[in-house]
Amino acid sequence: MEQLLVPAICKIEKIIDETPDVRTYRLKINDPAKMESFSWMPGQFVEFSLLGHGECTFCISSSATRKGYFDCSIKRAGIVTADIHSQLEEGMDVGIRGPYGNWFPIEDIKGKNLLFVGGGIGLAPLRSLIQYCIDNRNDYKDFTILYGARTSADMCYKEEIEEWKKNPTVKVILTIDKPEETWKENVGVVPKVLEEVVKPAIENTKVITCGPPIMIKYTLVSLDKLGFAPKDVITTLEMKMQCGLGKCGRCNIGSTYVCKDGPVFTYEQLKVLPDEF
Amino acid sequence: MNLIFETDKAGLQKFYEEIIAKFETYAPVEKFEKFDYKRVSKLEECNPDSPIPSTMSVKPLFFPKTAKVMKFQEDSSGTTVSETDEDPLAGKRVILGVKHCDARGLQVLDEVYKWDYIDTDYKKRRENTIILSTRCDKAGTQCFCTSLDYDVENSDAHDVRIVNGLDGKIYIQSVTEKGENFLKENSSQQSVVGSQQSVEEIKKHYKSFESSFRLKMNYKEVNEKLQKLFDSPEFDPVSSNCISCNTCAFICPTCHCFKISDEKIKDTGVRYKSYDSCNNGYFTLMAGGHNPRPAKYRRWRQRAMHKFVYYKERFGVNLCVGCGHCAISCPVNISIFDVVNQVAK
Amino acid sequence: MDHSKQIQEIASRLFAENKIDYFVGYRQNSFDDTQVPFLITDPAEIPKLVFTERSVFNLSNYLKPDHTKRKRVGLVVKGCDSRALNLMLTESQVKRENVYIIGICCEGVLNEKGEKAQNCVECVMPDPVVYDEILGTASGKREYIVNADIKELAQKALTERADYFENIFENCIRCNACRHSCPLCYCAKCCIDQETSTLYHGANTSSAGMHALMTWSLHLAGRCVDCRNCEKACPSHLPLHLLHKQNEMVIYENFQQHLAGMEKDDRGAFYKYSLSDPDDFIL
Amino acid sequence: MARVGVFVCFCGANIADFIDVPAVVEEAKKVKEVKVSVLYKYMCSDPGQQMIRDAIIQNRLTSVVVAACSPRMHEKTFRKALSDAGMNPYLLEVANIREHSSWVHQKDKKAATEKANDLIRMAIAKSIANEQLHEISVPVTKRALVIGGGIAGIQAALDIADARIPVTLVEKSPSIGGRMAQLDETFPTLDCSQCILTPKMVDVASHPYIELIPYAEVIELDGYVGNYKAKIKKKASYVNFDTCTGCGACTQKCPVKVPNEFNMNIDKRKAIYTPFPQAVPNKPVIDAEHCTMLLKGKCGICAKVCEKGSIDYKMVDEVIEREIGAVVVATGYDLWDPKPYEEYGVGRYKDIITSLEFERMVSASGPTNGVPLRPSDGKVPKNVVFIKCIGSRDEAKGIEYCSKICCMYTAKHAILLHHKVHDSHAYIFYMDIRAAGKGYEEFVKRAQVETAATYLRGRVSKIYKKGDKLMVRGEDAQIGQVVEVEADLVVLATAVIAPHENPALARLLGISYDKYGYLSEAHPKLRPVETAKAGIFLAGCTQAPKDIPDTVAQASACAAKVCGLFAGDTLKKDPMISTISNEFCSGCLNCVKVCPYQAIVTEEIPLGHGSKELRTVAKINEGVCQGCGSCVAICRSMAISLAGFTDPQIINEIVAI
Amino acid sequence: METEVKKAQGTMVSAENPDITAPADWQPVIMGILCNWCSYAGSDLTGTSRIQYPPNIRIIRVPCSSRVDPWFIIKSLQTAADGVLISGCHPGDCHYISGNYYARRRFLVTKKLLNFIGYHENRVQFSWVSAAEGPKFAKVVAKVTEDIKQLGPLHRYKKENF
Repeated sequence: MEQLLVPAICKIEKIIDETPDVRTYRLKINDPAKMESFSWMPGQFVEFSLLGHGECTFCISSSATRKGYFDCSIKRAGIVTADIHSQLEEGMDVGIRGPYGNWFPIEDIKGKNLLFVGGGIGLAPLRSLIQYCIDNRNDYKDFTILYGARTSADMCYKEEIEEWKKNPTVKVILTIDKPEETWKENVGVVPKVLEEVVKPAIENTKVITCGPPIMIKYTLVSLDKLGFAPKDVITTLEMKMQCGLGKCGRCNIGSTYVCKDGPVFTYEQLKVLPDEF
Repeated sequence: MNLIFETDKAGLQKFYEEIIAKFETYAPVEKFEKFDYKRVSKLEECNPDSPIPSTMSVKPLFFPKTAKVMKFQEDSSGTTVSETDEDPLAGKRVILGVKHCDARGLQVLDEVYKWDYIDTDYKKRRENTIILSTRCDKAGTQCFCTSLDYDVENSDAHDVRIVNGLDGKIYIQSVTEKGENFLKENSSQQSVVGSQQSVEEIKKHYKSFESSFRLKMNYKEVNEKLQKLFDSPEFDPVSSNCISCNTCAFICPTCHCFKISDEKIKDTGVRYKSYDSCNNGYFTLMAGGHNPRPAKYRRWRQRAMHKFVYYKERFGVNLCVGCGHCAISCPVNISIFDVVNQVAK
Repeated sequence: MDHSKQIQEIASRLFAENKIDYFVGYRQNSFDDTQVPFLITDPAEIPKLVFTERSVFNLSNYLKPDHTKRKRVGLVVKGCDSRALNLMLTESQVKRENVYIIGICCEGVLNEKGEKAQNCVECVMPDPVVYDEILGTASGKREYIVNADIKELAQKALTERADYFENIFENCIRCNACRHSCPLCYCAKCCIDQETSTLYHGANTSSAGMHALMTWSLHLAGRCVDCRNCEKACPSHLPLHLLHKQNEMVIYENFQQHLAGMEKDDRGAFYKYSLSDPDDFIL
Repeated sequence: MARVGVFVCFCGANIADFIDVPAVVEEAKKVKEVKVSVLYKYMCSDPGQQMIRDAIIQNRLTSVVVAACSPRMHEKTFRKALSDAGMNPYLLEVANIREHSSWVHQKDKKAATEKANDLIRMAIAKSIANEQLHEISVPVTKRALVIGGGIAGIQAALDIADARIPVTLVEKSPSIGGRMAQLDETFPTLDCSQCILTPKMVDVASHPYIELIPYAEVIELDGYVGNYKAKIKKKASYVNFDTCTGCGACTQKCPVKVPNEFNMNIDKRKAIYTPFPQAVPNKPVIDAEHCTMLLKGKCGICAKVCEKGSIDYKMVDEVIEREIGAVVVATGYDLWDPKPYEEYGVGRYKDIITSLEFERMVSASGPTNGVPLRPSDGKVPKNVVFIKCIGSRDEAKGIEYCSKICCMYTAKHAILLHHKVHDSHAYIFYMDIRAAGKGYEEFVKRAQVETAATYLRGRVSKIYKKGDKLMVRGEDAQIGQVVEVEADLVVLATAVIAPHENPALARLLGISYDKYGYLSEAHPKLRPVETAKAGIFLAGCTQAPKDIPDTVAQASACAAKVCGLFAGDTLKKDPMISTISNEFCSGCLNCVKVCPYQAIVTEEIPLGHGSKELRTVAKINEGVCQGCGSCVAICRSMAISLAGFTDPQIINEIVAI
Repeated sequence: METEVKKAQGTMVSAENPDITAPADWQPVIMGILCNWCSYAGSDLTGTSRIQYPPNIRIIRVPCSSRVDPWFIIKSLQTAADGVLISGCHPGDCHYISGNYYARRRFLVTKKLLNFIGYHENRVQFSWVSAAEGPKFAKVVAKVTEDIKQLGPLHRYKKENF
């Protein structure tokens, strides 16, 4: 086990300031052979360590279809993330273990309309899937991305969203919680915009959602109201994890190990889990 | 796989002495008025027949309280990670005087360690270890191993078992193939090969052992009931006098939660893996303050359910082995036996 | 020393008069003659309450867990327990009006072997120092006795002592039962656990154990009331009282015979000073 | 990651001669956070500071380590260099490789270099954990408190008040004036002390910005610079000053006679008295220790004679409070009691007096109307022996230091003696003549020539009585012979000592004092009027013996300091103070008990996120906290951190070696 | 006997424990924690007066001796230091009025406790050095250095050598 806990050393290629408290770190494993064999699916996560400070779990926010690097978007929330933000610079080394966990059901959603509902930093795992799907555009039907943030400054991946907007096959709907002077898009919380503006078709549609717990809670209510079947709603769970290997016991919810059986679950699966997340 | 030697006290002593002289041997050693499995070089140092409240399980010999994961070194050119020193527990070794429950604990732990990612260190330690168990003659006040989902009498969790017969006879019986080979190579010259009669004798003796249990429960019923009792209000009162220390988890033979922590001095550091416990309030505390199990009863529920329901559901074996270590060590004598029975009443 | 009846009566009265939400006492273990702490909210359970020389655990500890913290609690305390409670009152951890204290003039409790416990033999204050109601006959303050184990250890050579303690720190499994069982370790987040803190050691080595136990004992220096909850809680059976008694002795002998929690509003020894404190150890 | 710049100073040869500076610079480069490591001859010079500023900008440094002299020396200089480069000044760390290495290990270059390496590594490690800090501004109460109404206090009060800053002047005796009021004429100009002092005293009484509180003492001082709160005890005078006209009828009629301390007990005053005729305020007080009315309830004459009915025997001590921003301490000096000089017959022979007794005698308004008289028989003395250094410069019997003024006033006494008793002759036994000062040497010459005083260099070994004369035996070191002088009067120039109340006062004010009891200045050369406690200043002999010009100068300096302090509406305060984390505070409030400044208060915060229940935690009052760290070390939950000396900073230093 | 032989061979043998040996030219590391107002100023005065003392001490500046938490001492002893010297203002002279009185209590208890668990009492020493006592500071450092040289290197509870 101890060897499984040893991270691979990665170099930070680039740091992108997404919002005042979110930064995206573009990473590359120092050992070229390891980088070559490092592959992941959208939705999987890695254990990111700032050596000497500790490990944190982050999802990979880019798609393996974009080769040669992978992204982790990190929001400053606790002690280690604060250290990550304050100490890391481009060119420095960090440790990475993974990828771990399951991934979005790529095969299941093939040939379906896709509705991505993201809030705040919750767009990070979706971004990986969106990139993947855009790179395999022909496998899927309509794309709708609904993304909300508290303020326009809290929106992640601004440049990439602009790119998506330019893509004629992708429909992008943005919203912020409260009106702002220069803001021209929607105003209102995600579930409200989902019901009032997006009004998605239910037929042949899969919803993939991720965001802060409160958003998820009300989005699920909205989706229910709109008539989506729980099995068509896919989300990813956030849980305290440490080993990522299904051993350390932290991510247990009932007999489920979120780090192995998750983090991607359908709403149907979540419904039967004990309420401990 | 049923090689039986019949011997007496002196013969057993000789047998042990031989092993200790030949192998890296661990056995219960008295320390601060309790027994703990330690490396021994002389039989006098240890007591393979240690009395039942041994407190410490054999777990630390496979899953130590703290282990180095790696070392790392930073300099201006970058960071390098290096393997740690050789695993001190990976060599060929023999453990004497293991209780049946302790041995069963390892068997139960195997499941989680071989699931999906295989813990190679643990596996190596297990493979390289011969476990000689001593069967208890009498149950302790907190023991309930016979009430659970495994057959204590026919347990194959150990390689060799030593059973005290009546009238001073002692039987040394191989249980696994590994044990049989070991016995063949290391049988004491004084030992007499036992017969079918000794098997009967061992069984007979087991009956009297079984009847000495204070605690008994219907495992199947409890397990089934508990599956539906996640929301039981009983978890609160049963855990009311818990003081949220981590004793039960740290001394439990099957608790396997751990934490990873780094320690760095100047530019070099070590990553450690150490015990952690779900009774600890910070265990599931996430950065940003969200904690799925903030209250004590929720943590106790997790503990009880994990021991009696979840693990069974996932891996087919009950995580609790009924050793009673937790109840003995608990500063306020909470017994998981009482907790599950109370909830599943 | 059997006050079971009286305690049951008082508890019933308190519940009847709606003076308390919780009552904290002792209950007999079903399988032997030991007792465990017993928290009740339901008057129907009052008959299970007992108090004898087997009532060992310091119940002041139950004033810190969240579920009793801001409630009105009826509590049974012995001499040492009441000293701990007194310090908790001084250190604003408990509101006096929230606790109804049944003080017991203690005649000493028994250890696991059924003998009078060492701390009771060496007890300086068997009577409760703070109470609403007192049971038994007060016997008064006794003379301070230096702990026998300390005296014995102090005789030993330095390296022998060092080896002895290294063995202790080595055997600590860092389960923190000592801390959780101590009524005076009430910090919301212990400094030894704070990952932000420089004291934090994730590892479980002897040096980490030494660091943790030393810090712990120094945080209790001048506050420890020698109830030995910690020692009884320790699954490794470490003689933790050695550290505390050593500090207590140094403090008693040097700082105006300070003993923790003896008087109302008396601070821990490190939170006050005297101009005449010893100075001869300083160059 | 941190980007540290290391700047190593040669300090000319001071460092470079004993430490291998280039090697130190290279060693620092090995630390991975160090982005630039350079050396320079004088880092504190302008080009040196420019170098730091340039390097900060070029290398985007996040902290700076200067390895040079003690941080107590140039920390401020380098902090300024950092802020000039747009960097937070508190990201600086100074490695003290001069006072702590090069100067103290001059014989072992290798060890000194190694030590310098370690000290720099420690400073680098600490600087990595340094945080940006910002000066704290606190409001100021623009009122000064002057303690002591001697010439120092008078001068300071007048100067401050002239700047239109209100002053409260507290004097313990019934009148201001102090020692200077007791003097006759002053050296070296021989102008009359009273003549130059009295107008100032009157100014004090009439100044609109001065509140004079005589017969009072400061008993408590709380708070901190700009925001002190003083408690002043006004002793009961038993006379209503508001109605008293100072007519003096009471003092004339009072039947009780008491030794007059103003006149060195040479004559008597009454139990109700004004200390001296020119007293300010010129109102009498009743000496409660001697008044028969107050002691026995009989008499009451003064009340009877007072037309205004100003006598109030029921008056009690009154405590008044003043909010003030700064304090000037000017408690003056005492005179040493020459009793240990037994061989001189001190105490046995009446005709041995102290110089201040002599001063009172020769004063025109003194007890003998300006004529020196022998205490034994009241005769005018002809031969007077003056002995200097009584107690001063005498480790065995007195004190080690020189009292500074005795040489001059003894010369003055010789002249005054000559003026008052024309046919007299002065003999002066001295160890050295110290006459450094404007016109001082000339003044001593004048005494020697004009009055033909005999200056004898040497110690007096014995004084004995012969008839009604005193025989003074001493050594004349210049001729190497024992001399004996027949004297009518012997005057001892006793040493100046610190007032005996000084230690108690210092404790009350929270400032330090030296082994003699003089209050300690913050720096003997560069901050001679400040104390270590911000906002408290020293004037006059309370700090060290001084003559009048020096005292006045220091008093004016204090006034300038006070005015400077009050120049803005707020004070800038060092940000190195404690902060308490609510998250970790367990509310034991032991910190509140330990804090020497009462800087910790309590605060109620919600129990949890959005909880209505409250819990109590400790909170630092920023303006009061002085940053000692007492609370930090006693906080068991490590909730308190002291900016500039945080746990991570110190731990970094410890593990850096 | 063995000790004598070792000593004759030029090895430093600990007075505390003959098992602890070091090369004859072994130099201890001493962690010095000084209060800013008295002892640090005093040590500066030692420098300005050019009074020489052994170079083994490494100095940390703290505002007051009361800032010194006992774990500074423990941490020092667990890392590089072979001994610790803590110095503050004389009683009554504390710049912060009472800081050193509180510190003095902690120091006594810590020193005795460390001694009790097996550290030689000379490993951790305390002094009062005023801003004026430059010569005293040099003397104190020389004494502490000499004491610790007698005791030899400290091995117990050291953070493992990574």
